[in-house]
Amino acid sequence: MSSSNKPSWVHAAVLGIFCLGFGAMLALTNELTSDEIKARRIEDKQNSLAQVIPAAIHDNNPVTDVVTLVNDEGKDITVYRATMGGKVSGVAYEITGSGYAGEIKLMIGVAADGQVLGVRAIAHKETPGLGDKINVEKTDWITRFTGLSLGNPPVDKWKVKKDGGVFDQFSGATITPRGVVLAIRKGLEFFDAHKAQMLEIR
Amino acid sequence: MKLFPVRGGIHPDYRKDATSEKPIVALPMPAVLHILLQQHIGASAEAVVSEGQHVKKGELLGRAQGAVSAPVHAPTSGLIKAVTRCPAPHPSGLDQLTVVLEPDGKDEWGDLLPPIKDPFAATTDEIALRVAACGIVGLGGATFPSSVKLNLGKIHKLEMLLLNGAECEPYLTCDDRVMREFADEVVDGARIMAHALGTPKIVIGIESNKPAAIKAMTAAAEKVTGVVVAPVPVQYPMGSERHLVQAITGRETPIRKLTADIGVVVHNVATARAIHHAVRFGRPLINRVVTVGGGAVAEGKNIEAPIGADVQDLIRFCGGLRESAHRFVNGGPMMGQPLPSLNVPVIKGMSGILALTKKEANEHAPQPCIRCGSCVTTCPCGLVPVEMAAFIRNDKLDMAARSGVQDCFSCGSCSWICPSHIPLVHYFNYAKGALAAQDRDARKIDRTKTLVEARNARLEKVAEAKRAAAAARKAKTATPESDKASA
Amino acid sequence: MILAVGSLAAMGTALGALLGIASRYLAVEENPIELELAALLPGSQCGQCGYVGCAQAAKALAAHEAPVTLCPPGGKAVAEALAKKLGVTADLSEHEEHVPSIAYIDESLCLGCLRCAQECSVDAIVGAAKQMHTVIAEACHGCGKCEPVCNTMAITLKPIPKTVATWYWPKPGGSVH
Amino acid sequence: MTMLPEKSGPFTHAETSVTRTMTLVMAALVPATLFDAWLFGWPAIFLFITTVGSCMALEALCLNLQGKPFDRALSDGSAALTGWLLAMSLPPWAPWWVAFIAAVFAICVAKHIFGGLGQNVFNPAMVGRIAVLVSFPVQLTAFLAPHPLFAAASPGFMESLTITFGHAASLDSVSAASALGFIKTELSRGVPVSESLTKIPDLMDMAMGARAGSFGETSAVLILLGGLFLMAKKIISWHIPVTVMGTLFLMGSLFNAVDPGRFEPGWFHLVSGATFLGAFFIATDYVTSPVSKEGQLVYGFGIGLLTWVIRTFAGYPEGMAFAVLLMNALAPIIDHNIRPRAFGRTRKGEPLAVRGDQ
Amino acid sequence: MRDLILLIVGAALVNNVVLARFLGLCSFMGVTTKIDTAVGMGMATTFVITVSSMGDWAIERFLLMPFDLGYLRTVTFILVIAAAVQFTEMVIRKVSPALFQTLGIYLPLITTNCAVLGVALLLVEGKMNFIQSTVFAFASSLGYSLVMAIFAGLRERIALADVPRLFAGPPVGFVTASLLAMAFMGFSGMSAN
Amino acid sequence: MATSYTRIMKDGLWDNNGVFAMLLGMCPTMAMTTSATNGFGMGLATLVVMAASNFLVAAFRNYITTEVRIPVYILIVAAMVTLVDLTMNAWMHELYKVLGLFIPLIVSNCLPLARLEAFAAKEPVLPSFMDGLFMGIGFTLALTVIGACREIVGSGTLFWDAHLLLGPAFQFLETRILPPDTGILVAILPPGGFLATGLLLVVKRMLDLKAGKQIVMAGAHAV
Ligand SMILES: Cc1cc2nc3c(=O)[nH]c(=O)nc-3n(C[C@H](O)[C@H](O)[C@H](O)COP(=O)(O)O)c2cc1C
Ligand SMILES: Cc1cc2nc3c(=O)[nH]c(=O)nc-3n(C[C@H](O)[C@H](O)[C@H](O)COP(=O)(O)O)c2cc1C
Ligand SMILES: Cc1cc2nc3c(=O)[nH]c(=O)nc-3n(C[C@H](O)[C@H](O)[C@H](O)COP(=O)(O)O)c2cc1C
Ligand SMILES: Cc1cc2nc3c(=O)[nH]c(=O)nc-3n(C[C@H](O)[C@H](O)[C@H](O)CO)c2cc1C
Ligand code: SF4
Ligand code: SF4
Ligand code: SF4
Ligand code: SF4
Ligand code: FES
Repeated sequence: MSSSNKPSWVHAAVLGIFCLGFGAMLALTNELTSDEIKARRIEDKQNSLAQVIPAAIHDNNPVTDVVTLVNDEGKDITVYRATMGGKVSGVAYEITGSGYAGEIKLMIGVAADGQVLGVRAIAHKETPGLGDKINVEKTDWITRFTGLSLGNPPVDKWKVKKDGGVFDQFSGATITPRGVVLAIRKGLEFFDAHKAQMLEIR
Repeated sequence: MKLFPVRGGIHPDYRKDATSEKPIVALPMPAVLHILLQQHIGASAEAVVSEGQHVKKGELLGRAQGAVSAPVHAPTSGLIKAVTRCPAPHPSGLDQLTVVLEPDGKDEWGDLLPPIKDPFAATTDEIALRVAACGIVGLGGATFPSSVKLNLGKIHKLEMLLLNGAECEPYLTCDDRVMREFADEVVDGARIMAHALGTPKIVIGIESNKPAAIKAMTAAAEKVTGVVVAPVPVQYPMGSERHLVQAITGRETPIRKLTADIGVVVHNVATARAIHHAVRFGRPLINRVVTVGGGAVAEGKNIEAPIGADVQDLIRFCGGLRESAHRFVNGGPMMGQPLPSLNVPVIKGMSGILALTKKEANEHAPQPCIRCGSCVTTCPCGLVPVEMAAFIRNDKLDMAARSGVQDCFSCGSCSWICPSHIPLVHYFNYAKGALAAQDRDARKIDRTKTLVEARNARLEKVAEAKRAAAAARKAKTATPESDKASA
Repeated sequence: MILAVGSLAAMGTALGALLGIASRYLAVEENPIELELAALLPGSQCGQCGYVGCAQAAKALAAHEAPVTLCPPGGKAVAEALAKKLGVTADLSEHEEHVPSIAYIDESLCLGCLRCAQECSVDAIVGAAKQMHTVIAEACHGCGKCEPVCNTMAITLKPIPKTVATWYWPKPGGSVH
Repeated sequence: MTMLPEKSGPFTHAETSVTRTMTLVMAALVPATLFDAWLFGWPAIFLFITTVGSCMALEALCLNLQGKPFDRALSDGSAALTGWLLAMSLPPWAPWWVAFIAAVFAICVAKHIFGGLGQNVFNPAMVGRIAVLVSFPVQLTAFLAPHPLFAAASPGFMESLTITFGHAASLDSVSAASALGFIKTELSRGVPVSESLTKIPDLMDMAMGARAGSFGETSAVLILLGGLFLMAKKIISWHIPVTVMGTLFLMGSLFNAVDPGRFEPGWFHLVSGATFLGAFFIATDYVTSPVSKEGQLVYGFGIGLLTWVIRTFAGYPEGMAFAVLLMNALAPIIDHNIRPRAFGRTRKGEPLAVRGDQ
Repeated sequence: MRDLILLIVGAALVNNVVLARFLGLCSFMGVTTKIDTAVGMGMATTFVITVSSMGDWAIERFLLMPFDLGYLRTVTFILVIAAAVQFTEMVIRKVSPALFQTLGIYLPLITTNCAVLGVALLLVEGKMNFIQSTVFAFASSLGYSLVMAIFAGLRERIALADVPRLFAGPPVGFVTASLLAMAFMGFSGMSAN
Repeated sequence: MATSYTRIMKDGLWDNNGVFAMLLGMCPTMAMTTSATNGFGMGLATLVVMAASNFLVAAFRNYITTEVRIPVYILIVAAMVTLVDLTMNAWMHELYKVLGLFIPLIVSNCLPLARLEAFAAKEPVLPSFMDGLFMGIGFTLALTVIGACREIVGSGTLFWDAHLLLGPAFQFLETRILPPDTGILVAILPPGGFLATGLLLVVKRMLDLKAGKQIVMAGAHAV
């Protein structure tokens, strides 16, 4: 290792040059990869949307057909739209519920008639073995919402059984399902409230 | 009298009844006496007698050396058999320089110092010199030369002389008996001390479990002015001077300071009586009252024994042992030291000889500390024994010092209460000794360093001188050359 | 791209300059630990530690190359002081073996050659030429340097005897505590 | 005759011992334990036996592995007491394996890894309880309404064996939420506290013990009795129990006064959950609490406050065990900083000023 | 105000940097044998985290975001942190040479203390404003200091205990940390409310 | 100095193992070992970065002045991490989706930096590279073992989801050891990470003792 006792500018130069070199290297790599990465990101989105919007009901790429709405809490919601022959056949957007250990992010797909096309958990911190049963890889619980709508079951039955509703909770873990059910119900209400904007053809 | 609360402490089983009603009896003169030359705190006395010499009762055997020291005197007349090293009543069992005296049976007094006619007209120095000459040391256990304490009035503004009649140790009743039987002598001694100290007020603190002593002392006190008897609560270690002062005055002695710094001087009641004897009659301290007790002793007694008598003799005088003793203790069971053997002599500071049965000692193998905190609640010094012991056990003496072991005065309350039977005081005694040894070592190293420096300086000077000499020589040899050159 | 590389390089240069200046500015503060350690050692240069003298011993200590128990004359006290200074926990068990001792001169053997007195770094040996020498017990720190130089083997190192004044309770042993 | 002494004084000792201490604490637990055994029936009794048995067996095993004599495990009584308190903090009908795993955490992990009796820094019973609580939330929140022994609805001996040791049928049919759990669940559904309070047993029932809860925690009155007995015997002092319960009560009352819909009242905090058992028997554990009285006040205050915070704001309905563990963790720092004032010194450790009239 | 309090409690206790987020563990295990050292380390780290998070926030806000340079985030943040550490080193050396002697070898380690970079990355993730991010960084590092001190206190106690030889040192340290993490789980769910 | 590759290997894999001997890189060790698969993935990503950065530092070591060495080392690690991140994101996207989460965390893992300081700064290029490689392998093994223990006890499975990381060919690794829903949950929660590491340290000590080695009492941080 070089000894010290060198003038300050040497240190500055050494670090500067290293930054320059590695900065250039990174910038270059970024240049090379950024398009790839963008493409991958879109693919990912497509894949996750595909889980809540069946391929059969659209002929467009929902990732590129978006409208941005504002929900009750003033947050921007990006709504991906599936169209079939120019008509909006379904929409998908992110909803959040509050679980045992924080927010649960879900993606919900809703058909134009208000029926749930599918729900998937995207991100959550629920306890493995308890709350993570909302993951489709663990149990099929989350798929049971497909086909339901705000009137089916009636709004006051959109609860877990423990609270007098129709949805099973997990044994020993009620908070997570309660949060998810509530989130989905709110998501459907959001759809109801913004139906016009979502389905409007531009 | 208004009393003040004292922190912590314990209420052990006192077991004083066995001896408290036994009047003081004198020990028949034993066949031989072993008088240690150091029976006090400070420098050892220096023997002034030699083998084969005959001495009279009260004659000087060892002269005090230095400011803090005390002389020793012959308890009876007889022949000096030897001045040699003999086992001391010390837990180490190590030898100490001892005068061996064979009584001639005549018990003949030698020339005593003249009585001080009117002690209340004498100066402090006169009284202190007399007390020093008579070899009086604190009989409350600390054996600090009393004369030194009598001079405290010169440098401190004193308000009170406090006589310590607490006798808070279980078993011991010697002070109790002295107060009951010699109340007037005690009060007189106290008044002499107070005069020497220049304090207006004398308070005699007695634990309230000694009603007879309180009564006797009150009666004696009423005969004179300025002496008050204060019954204090029964709470070990009320006899500790700092705590007694706190109970009576409400003042707390700062650490590493004397009670004199807050205006109080404390003396034991038996010390007062010894001073009475020294001043009024010129008698040196040659005997003391010892409580011989404990469940293993056939019949407990309060014995006035000559200094130097064998412990074995005292026990024999009490009818020997009734059952085999588990522990022999010099002093009380709380603060006393174990005796290394029974063939050790009585010394000035020996207030009791206890032969304790296994049941009385109630010893158990130590278990791990369960952090019950009893020791913390109990410690009258506000220390945290559990923490100090843990540090010491793990050889972290410096941490133990920071945690305050050196403030501990080994009262034993913490060990007594510990449900895990951890020998806390033993740990602290070890640590205090080890820290003191470290301190000695450190000082030695410092001294070594100065000595090395001094030597180096000396060598340097010598070398310098040599160089100078060489240079001078060179100059000398060189000059002629230059002279030549110039010539 | 230029911006990325440029800003990164600029940051690097700035930081490098800062560090360079800092090192310059802080370089003056030399670590005085060696001197402090040397100050803790007895300074008798006796060499029992295996180094040429206390200064070398201090250097080795500072470099963590020697154990804090290196100095026998210093004993436990020095070892502990060193351990504290260096912020290490000392294993003092080895020190139990070293019993503090002092030198004794056997009067019958001493020729008064003065060799030992010259060797002693604390001037603990006194005596004039051709006369019996004695050791001042208070000054001797038991380094043993005098022992080998004596031709008549008059000098022995003896453990300092225990007295009632220096005795203290041993550490409680026993099962659990 | 010489007899070199190996031990310094004192040479007398109080009638105290570890075994005596532990035995007295167990004696103090007897009334509440008997009552709860009656209240919850055979399964609770089996659970108790399993827990205490596992703890003692594991203690013996751990000592044996370290080559220490293991008869101590039975004689000092600490393992039995840990097992006892652990059993009292579990739901009465918990299966045997819950008890066993809790005992492993209590005795092996929390106690013996640290060196055994007196060396542990966390309360073993509470470590055991929390370990199974976070591992088996289902079993640990399955409480039941009292099923007194020999009552018609309560399971018989054989049936009880299958509840504890066999594959129990779901407890759903008999399970009942504890009061704390009930209120928390209701609150998360938006039902105000003041309303759900009307649906729990009344104050008297809660205090006497006729409520759902852990095996040993329900009868506040009997636990109080045991606690007073310990105080009378000077095994524990008032400092920890009073500060724990006082703080809990004060926080409860204060916030309840501000918003009765959101916060439970102080009295409710006292009689629900593990307040009494925790305050008298668990927070007072010698080993894991500060040694000085001054420190114990801070410690008790901390437990009360944390229990209230966790009960009120956190995910778990009851916070006593967590609060105890959290304050256990702080105990060394409390001991480090809060100590008695040494005689003759100021709080900071400096010598007092001379002539200071104090 | 309420939000800020929630933010503080959440960052310091509920999602404690060390026990819940698993950041800064090496110093947590390494520098906690003495309370004083642990507190010193905690303070130094608090200082570094707070200062560097301000710098990081500015860089994120004014450089990375506007120019879409997200890929340089790690590199630039690390440079800011290195500078902050160096600065702290200078400060400690000046203010307390004793502290410097004990912390000396750990100071460079703060640079690699994941808590520092971790908190900075969490700030970005949480899209906080300047006040929020500074408060969050400070609270997180307070949480770090708190558990450092607590853990050091526990270890000082354990150092005096009869830990079985096989467990002495780091293993019992890990077990203690485990039980401490268990105790901190009591706070879980607190931010959700 | 003659370089002993055997020594480097032994150090990295066992004697001076990053996790079990030096107690470094603890954060990913705790956070990423909820399953054997996760531990393995994190280990792999770290391995690549360590080998590359050790190589680079050794190559440039003569140009780096003492004063700025830490920032330069960190810069190099950070650059390597970003490079790996970008590259994998673009061209190994499936793998990236699994590992992506871990990658930025490598920067602040103190193990790579410690090796740069302790080894690469002093040794030539090839030994440095090998050191990084074996330290990385040792790290990977440690994380995999811890992950396996926690996974078995906590979830009752082993190498679950391995196919996501390694491809469908490795599905055979996925084993279920206990029936579903019977794990001791605490093992995969934060306390379990500490506990498992502590207990495995003891296991290593027992093995070391058996092999006649001394117990090393302290990690790299102990003075
Ligand atoms: C460690 C732990 C993790 C938990 N995780 C969750 C979870 O992820 N989701 C959940 O709904 N409940 C979880 N719970 C359980 C809740 O505490 C609560 O008991 C439960 O949701 C109430 O449900 P119940 O009414 O069915 O008992 C967890 C409990 C513990 C102890
Ligand atoms: C714990 C403890 C208990 C003591 N108990 C007594 C006692 O009961 N009686 C007594 O005279 N001195 C007792 N002392 C000694 C006193 O503190 C003090 O030294 C003595 O009273 C001074 O008087 P003296 O110099 O005349 O002996 C005790 C000391 C300590 C530390
Ligand atoms: C001493 C003791 C401490 C306890 N600590 C807790 C605790 O910290 N958390 C908890 O959920 N339950 C704890 N419990 C159990 C509760 O008191 C109560 O039984 C339970 O919380 C109620 O169940 P729930 O979770 O359905 O409300 C403890 C029990 C005892 C005896
Ligand atoms: C008053 C008292 C309370 C106790 N509380 C507990 C307790 O809560 N948990 C426990 O495991 N042991 C308890 N013990 C027993 C004992 O202290 C425990 O086994 C030790 O913590 C083990 O080292 C208690 C003991 C006493 C005397
Ligand atoms: S009294 Fe004994 S068991 Fe109790 S804390 Fe003190 S040393 Fe420990
Ligand atoms: S022996 Fe020392 S520590 Fe113990 S109670 Fe007495 S003064 Fe306190
Ligand atoms: S042994 Fe001690 S005194 Fe002798 S030279 Fe070495 S350091 Fe100096
Ligand atoms: S041992 Fe000899 S040389 Fe050393 S100090 Fe003593 S007398 Fe001097
Ligand atoms: S990996 Fe070392 S501090 Fe996080």
